[in-house]
Amino acid sequence: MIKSLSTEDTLENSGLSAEEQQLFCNARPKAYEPYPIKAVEDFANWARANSLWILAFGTGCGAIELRPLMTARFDANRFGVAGRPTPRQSSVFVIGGYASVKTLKRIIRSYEQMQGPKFVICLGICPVNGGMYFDSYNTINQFDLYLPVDLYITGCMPRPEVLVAGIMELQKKIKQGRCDGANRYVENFDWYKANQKKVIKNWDMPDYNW
Amino acid sequence: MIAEWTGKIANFALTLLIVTAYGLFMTAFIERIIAKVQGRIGIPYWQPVINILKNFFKRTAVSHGYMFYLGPVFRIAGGIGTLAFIPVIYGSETFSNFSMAGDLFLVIYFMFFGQLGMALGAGESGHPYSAIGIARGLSQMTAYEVPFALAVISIVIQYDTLSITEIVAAQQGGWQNWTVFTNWVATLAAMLAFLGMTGYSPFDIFLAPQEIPIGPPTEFHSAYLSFMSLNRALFGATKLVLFMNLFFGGATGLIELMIKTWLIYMVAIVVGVAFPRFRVDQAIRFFFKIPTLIGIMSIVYAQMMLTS
Amino acid sequence: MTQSTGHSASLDFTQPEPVDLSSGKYVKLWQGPQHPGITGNMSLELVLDGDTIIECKTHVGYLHRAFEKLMERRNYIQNFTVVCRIAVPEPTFNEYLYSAAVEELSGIEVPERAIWLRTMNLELMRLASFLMWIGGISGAFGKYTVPNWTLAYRDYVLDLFEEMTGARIYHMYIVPGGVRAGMPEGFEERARAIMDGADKLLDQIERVLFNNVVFKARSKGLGIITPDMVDPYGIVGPNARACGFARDLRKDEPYLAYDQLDFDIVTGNEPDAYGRAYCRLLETRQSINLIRQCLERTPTDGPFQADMPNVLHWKIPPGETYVKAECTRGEYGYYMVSDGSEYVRRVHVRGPSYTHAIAVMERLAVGTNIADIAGLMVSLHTYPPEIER
Amino acid sequence: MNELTNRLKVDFDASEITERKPGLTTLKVAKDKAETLIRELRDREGFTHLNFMTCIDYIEDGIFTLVYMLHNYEQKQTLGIHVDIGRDGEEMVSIHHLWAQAWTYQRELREAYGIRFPGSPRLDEDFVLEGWDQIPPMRREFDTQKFSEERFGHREGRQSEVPRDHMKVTLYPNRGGDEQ
Amino acid sequence: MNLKDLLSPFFVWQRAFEKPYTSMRPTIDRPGAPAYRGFHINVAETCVGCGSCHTICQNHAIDMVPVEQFQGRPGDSGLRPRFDYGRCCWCGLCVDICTAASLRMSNEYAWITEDPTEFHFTAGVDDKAWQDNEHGYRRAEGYHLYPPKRIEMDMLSPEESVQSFDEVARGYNEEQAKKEADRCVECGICVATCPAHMDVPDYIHSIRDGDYEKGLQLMYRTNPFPATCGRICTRRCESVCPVGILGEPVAIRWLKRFIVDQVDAGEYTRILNNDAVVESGHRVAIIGAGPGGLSAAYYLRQYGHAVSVFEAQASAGGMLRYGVPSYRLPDADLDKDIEYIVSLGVEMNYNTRIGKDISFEQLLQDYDAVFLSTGLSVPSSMRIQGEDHPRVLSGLQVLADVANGRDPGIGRKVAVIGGGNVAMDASRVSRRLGGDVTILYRRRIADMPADTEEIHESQEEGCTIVPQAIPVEIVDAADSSQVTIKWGEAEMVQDPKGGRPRPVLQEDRMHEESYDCIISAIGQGSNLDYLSREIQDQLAIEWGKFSPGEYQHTGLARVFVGGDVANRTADAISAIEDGHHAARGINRFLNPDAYPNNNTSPDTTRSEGEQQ
Repeated sequence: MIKSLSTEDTLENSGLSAEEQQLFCNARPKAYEPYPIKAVEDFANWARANSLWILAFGTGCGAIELRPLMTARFDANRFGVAGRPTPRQSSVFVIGGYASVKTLKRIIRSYEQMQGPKFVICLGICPVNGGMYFDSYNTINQFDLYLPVDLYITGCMPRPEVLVAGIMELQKKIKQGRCDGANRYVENFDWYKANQKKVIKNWDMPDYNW
Repeated sequence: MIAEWTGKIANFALTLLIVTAYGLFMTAFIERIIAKVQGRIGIPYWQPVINILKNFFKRTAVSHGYMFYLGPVFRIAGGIGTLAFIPVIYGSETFSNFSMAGDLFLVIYFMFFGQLGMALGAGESGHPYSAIGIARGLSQMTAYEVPFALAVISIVIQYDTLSITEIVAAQQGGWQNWTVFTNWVATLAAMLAFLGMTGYSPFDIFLAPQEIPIGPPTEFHSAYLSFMSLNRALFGATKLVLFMNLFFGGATGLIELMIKTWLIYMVAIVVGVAFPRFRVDQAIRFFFKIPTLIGIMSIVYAQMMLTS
Repeated sequence: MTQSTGHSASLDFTQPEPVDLSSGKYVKLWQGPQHPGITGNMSLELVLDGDTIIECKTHVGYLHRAFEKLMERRNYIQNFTVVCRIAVPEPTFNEYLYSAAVEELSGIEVPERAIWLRTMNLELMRLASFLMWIGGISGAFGKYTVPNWTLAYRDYVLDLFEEMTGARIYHMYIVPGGVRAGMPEGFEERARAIMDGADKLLDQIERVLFNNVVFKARSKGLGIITPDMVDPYGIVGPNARACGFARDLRKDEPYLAYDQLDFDIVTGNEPDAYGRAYCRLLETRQSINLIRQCLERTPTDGPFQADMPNVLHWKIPPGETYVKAECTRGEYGYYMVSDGSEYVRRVHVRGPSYTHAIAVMERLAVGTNIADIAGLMVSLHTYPPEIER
Repeated sequence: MNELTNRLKVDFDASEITERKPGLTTLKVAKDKAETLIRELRDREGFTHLNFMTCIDYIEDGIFTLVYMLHNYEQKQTLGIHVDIGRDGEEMVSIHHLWAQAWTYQRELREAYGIRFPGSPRLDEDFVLEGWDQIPPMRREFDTQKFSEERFGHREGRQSEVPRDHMKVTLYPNRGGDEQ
Repeated sequence: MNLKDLLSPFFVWQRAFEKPYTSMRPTIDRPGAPAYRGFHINVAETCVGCGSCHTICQNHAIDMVPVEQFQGRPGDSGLRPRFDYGRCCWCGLCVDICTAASLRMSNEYAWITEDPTEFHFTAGVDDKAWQDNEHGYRRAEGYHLYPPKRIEMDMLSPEESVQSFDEVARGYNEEQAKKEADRCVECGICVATCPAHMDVPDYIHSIRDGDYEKGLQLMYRTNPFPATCGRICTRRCESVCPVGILGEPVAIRWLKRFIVDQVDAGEYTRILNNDAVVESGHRVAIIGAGPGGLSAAYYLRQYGHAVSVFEAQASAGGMLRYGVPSYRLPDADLDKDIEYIVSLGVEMNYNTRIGKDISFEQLLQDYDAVFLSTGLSVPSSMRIQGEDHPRVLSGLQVLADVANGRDPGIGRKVAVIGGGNVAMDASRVSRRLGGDVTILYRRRIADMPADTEEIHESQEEGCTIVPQAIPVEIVDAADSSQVTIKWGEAEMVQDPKGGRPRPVLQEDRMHEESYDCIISAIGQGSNLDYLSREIQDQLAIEWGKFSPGEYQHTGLARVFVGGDVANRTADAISAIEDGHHAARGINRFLNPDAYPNNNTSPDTTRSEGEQQ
């Protein structure tokens, strides 16, 4: 990955009209260091790991297995997982399989609205290497070109059981402090943006939506 | 004087801590009961605490302006304010808080205050769903406050006092003295209002994820949300204590407090899991019909009691 | 209610004039794609006057994977794995219709056993889908108890699928020429036990959801489809049956083993969200009944696959056909044109949501309270991928 | 059904009347008669249900075949009406006034094939695509795999050998029919 | 609002007192169903690397990759499927199509990682936890994605077939051929095994397309005897055909025959379009007009060299004409092949025996290169007493007599000794001549080197096979028109060194039987008398056989060898390939400039040639 920490601290927001540019913040996002005291950071990570709020955005067919996961049969609430309908309060973005270009745009906006630290789990094969739709003109093939991904769960569809396992794996990773997707996104911001703009042709949104 | 106030404040701080903790525990406990009805296990008991910590430890927190900051502050101020004037355990110096003559007024005022502050904050966030949520929440609040206020007026008439401590004192000496038995009409009106107050189905339209993504707190996150959930626990518990004090004879010990508040809470849950939610217009219509009628009746009933 | 087939000329479905947003009287609100009240990944562009919707536009395409294009590039056997992805909650209908179209064009006769296994599969799928739908309608009105039950129970049905077909969601079981395997050992007893449980669950749900004062208050009178709308809007399935049209492809143009099964078309006379919900509840029961019949009558031995050519270079003579089946939402159809090569010339997938979620939804939403939009949408049982494919 | 098709043959010059299977007949009419025919079928003959409307791209003949599938619930008959139009920017008469969902189909066909239906509402709005900058994707000359390779790329690390060629290279490099 | 509607919702609380639906430890308690389509398992030892899984995978999720443990060999490409779990959709079509049934699925479904590049693995080779999983999806019995049974060839019934020398196999009709061609999975594994490396999948494909001219062109690229091979080829291709692992192999031979049968001999010139050959000016002599010699002639003509063929017999074809009876290979079909080759301008010298009519040295002098393929023409001896009895005939002689239209004089009651194809041919010919045939063979029927089909058909035609019978002595019979053979039963004894079981004569179980004649058909040897001792030494002959180099070259410059006399397999198709390959070698030798960047044997050939 190309490191490109730009020194400029404002964004172009060139996709927006002049008056809309007023409406959106044009400050570049910043990377956040962990707490200086390790014990505090560890404790914070422990809390983060045990309270994973998933954004209720069914981006693809993977959403179908999130329903059993969140309801009685697999009851992910037991593991501190809950669904949140708003990106502001969510910390986990579950990419339910393939992402069409149209959805990718919404995914990016939703992801940027989430508050860090935030984690991305990719379900299924399609975000890894295109999966079933490797030759479709409307689905992206490698999700990690557009947003940082913390965990991949393969399968089509991944069963709720393996989603549970994936959540546990994510918790483990978070507790080890290895999930810094939000910072990676910020550090390689220009690279991600360039990739995003390569596929999203009508970029009519702010470059960064907090 | 200063020593006395220092003591009082220290006592209040302790009460605040205990009530908040209890509120958090109660949240989890109730969640687990709901989960049981839904055929699952439910969250761990410490989940509400972790959620609050997690939100507190968020690294970023986007703000939408000063009022946005103030929303949660108002909210928690309302929660603390409400609790400040409610005696939690009858006869206990430690848990009597700043109870005084006329505290009932203050309590009801604070109950509104938090909601309104919240409304301002959420309005500042600029999210249409927040605005819709606020509109729904406030109109529903207006609706359920009517029977509640009527019920409170009824018991004020009944006990001829505005001090919660005195109201509790009046109910001592056996279960037959509790308001629920002496003035069941007011209790009924108040409990119906209580359904609306707790925000469980069928009166949770302002927080509904399906109809609007969770309404007023849509834009609140990170530490703001952490404050709000803290308040939710605190305020929830406080309301329970208030209802217990007003209608169920108060509590003389922690155990009694816990059992009574839990049972009161269960009323909302028993109804909550059984029903879908009302639309806001339906909710208002509901509160303005039967509960208000009962509230009015309760005043008449209290008058009749006095005159008889 | 009478069978009205006449086309009412009085219905006007010209698009209304766009609302003037600059007046400041109205609010524009986007519901979805990231919104829990939306079925699937789609969005509604709403214009509100207070709490009332005065304009609704459906936006789809968030799940567009270009299936019809991809199918033109894959050979006949490869397509069978693709089609089930078109509708996640009901992959089996796609599998069946695709296979049926291929078989029809290539003149393959499916053996008896495969016919019964297919019928059972479709009915199990219908049951699973309806269970999820009942949870959906309950959730849309804010009662989360029922979705927890039904989704858990749907999972039991999925367990049956897993046992029989080897997968939970994308079964890929109905293959052109037959099915991929017979019934596993002991399947019948397990299936029966689950059916009994489902019956009990539905009783319980009827008691707590359908005899529920708040549910009735919310859903009655919501989204009324008048009988004269049915044909001009292309309304099919339970949505049409709820307004009294006794149309069910399983009876009208029986396919598979449906002509040998004992059932009646469910019709209702309340063309609102409640009536549709109740209609679907009855159909769920009917489905359970049909599964029981299938379990009883499915042959346990015999071939389950017709004699097939080598699928690696399978060419189908030129021709075209349109096959349809009654899925949970109504008429689901595959239009297939072959040109004699190894690749299909054109497949068009006709899903009932195409009209339910766009034309019908846009009309019914007008005048509805914003809070009811999720309920209305679920009550039409729309599923976006079959619109955009 | 025969009566009807015979009449259509006379009144509308319907050709290529084929019974594909019991209950499904297809026929072809000229572009300018299609709308009248469909309206007549809807109003007089009880074909009140529009199953779907789609398009087949016969790139080698330079035509788009539009297919209107109509269904008669009473007689349980389905009638597919084929209308050939040119591939290059030719327009088709809109039927949005006949069925409420027809404009959606026309909007889809405009987007997927570039066929225009003058008068059809919201025809030029994006339907499923957004920011599309290529030729309409369902046209057969659009190579979706090539497009996907170019725009979305694929993950590295894939390489495959053909068994036959691999065996030739490893087992009999100088023999077989391909030598020199 | 009625009261019931208000109260009945409270029944939800019933559920609170029942067992939760929740699966307590989902990751542990819930393995996939027994037939779950989970991660792939490949029994790499069984897998033949045919790549059908790769072909059928619509997601391009399977790569065929070389694997260290498995080198390519006949019937195994040495490739193994490598799965990309960024593509796979677990449809299981690869399992369904797997020709070797080596591929299946486990019921394992959990693979979580943070590195998306990890999702590649070669099933059965890379160490994965689920490799030994017992459960998982397998193809169900009775479910096929290609027809496992071959299309039956129309055959004359045994009763009919013994009546005449008419061809037994009647050939496919178009529908049958297309159906049979449809069974091919186009893996191309057969190509490596075919000695001539024919483009089998391609010409089968041309049958499916109905383009027989193209099929013919494809066949002539590697084999100028398609009509012949289409009938009597030993078809090693079919023995490795992956389709044959679970079902019956594709009838490659019959399909080849079908193509040739569809094309009229008169069309060959137009279709194969060999007119464009540019004459090189080089002259090559070929000794022996058998399949090897004529194959070399054909390809040498392709290179533009002038070719002279020397044949001791009166017509071309060698063993194909004199060793293969016409009910297997009608003369007309053999002539179809030969005539086309000859028509390309090959100079044929019949009845010309080298060493007698013209000396080998002379040839070496007159021609730029010489190709030897004189075949095996001398019957092997049984090495028992009395085998030179006049009523003991050689199988080859009998077949040649019949081919030449002479009466071999076998009489009524015939014993044939041997278990190879010649023995079978001799038996069946004898049946057709009215003989009552008993076949004596040393080992078991299963050990017979002859084609199973041949054995089967000869039995059907009424030949009696007596296995485990070792001839001991041949003596005069009481009747002077007969001969008596003494033979003993044999027991099969396991070879302690692990070789194949050996028959051991049981002295106590001896039999004696008289026959009108005894046909000995236990093998053939070469006759290289036409070569002088000196040349024989230079050519490095061992046990009457040549051991040629990479390009069929010998120790003697400009001399190339091929055919039965130079290979171990001794069948037509090998001879054809020898001829083809020798033609390549000769061309390299004659035209070194056409091969600018080669560093293999042709150079060696040339340098050796110059040293001489």
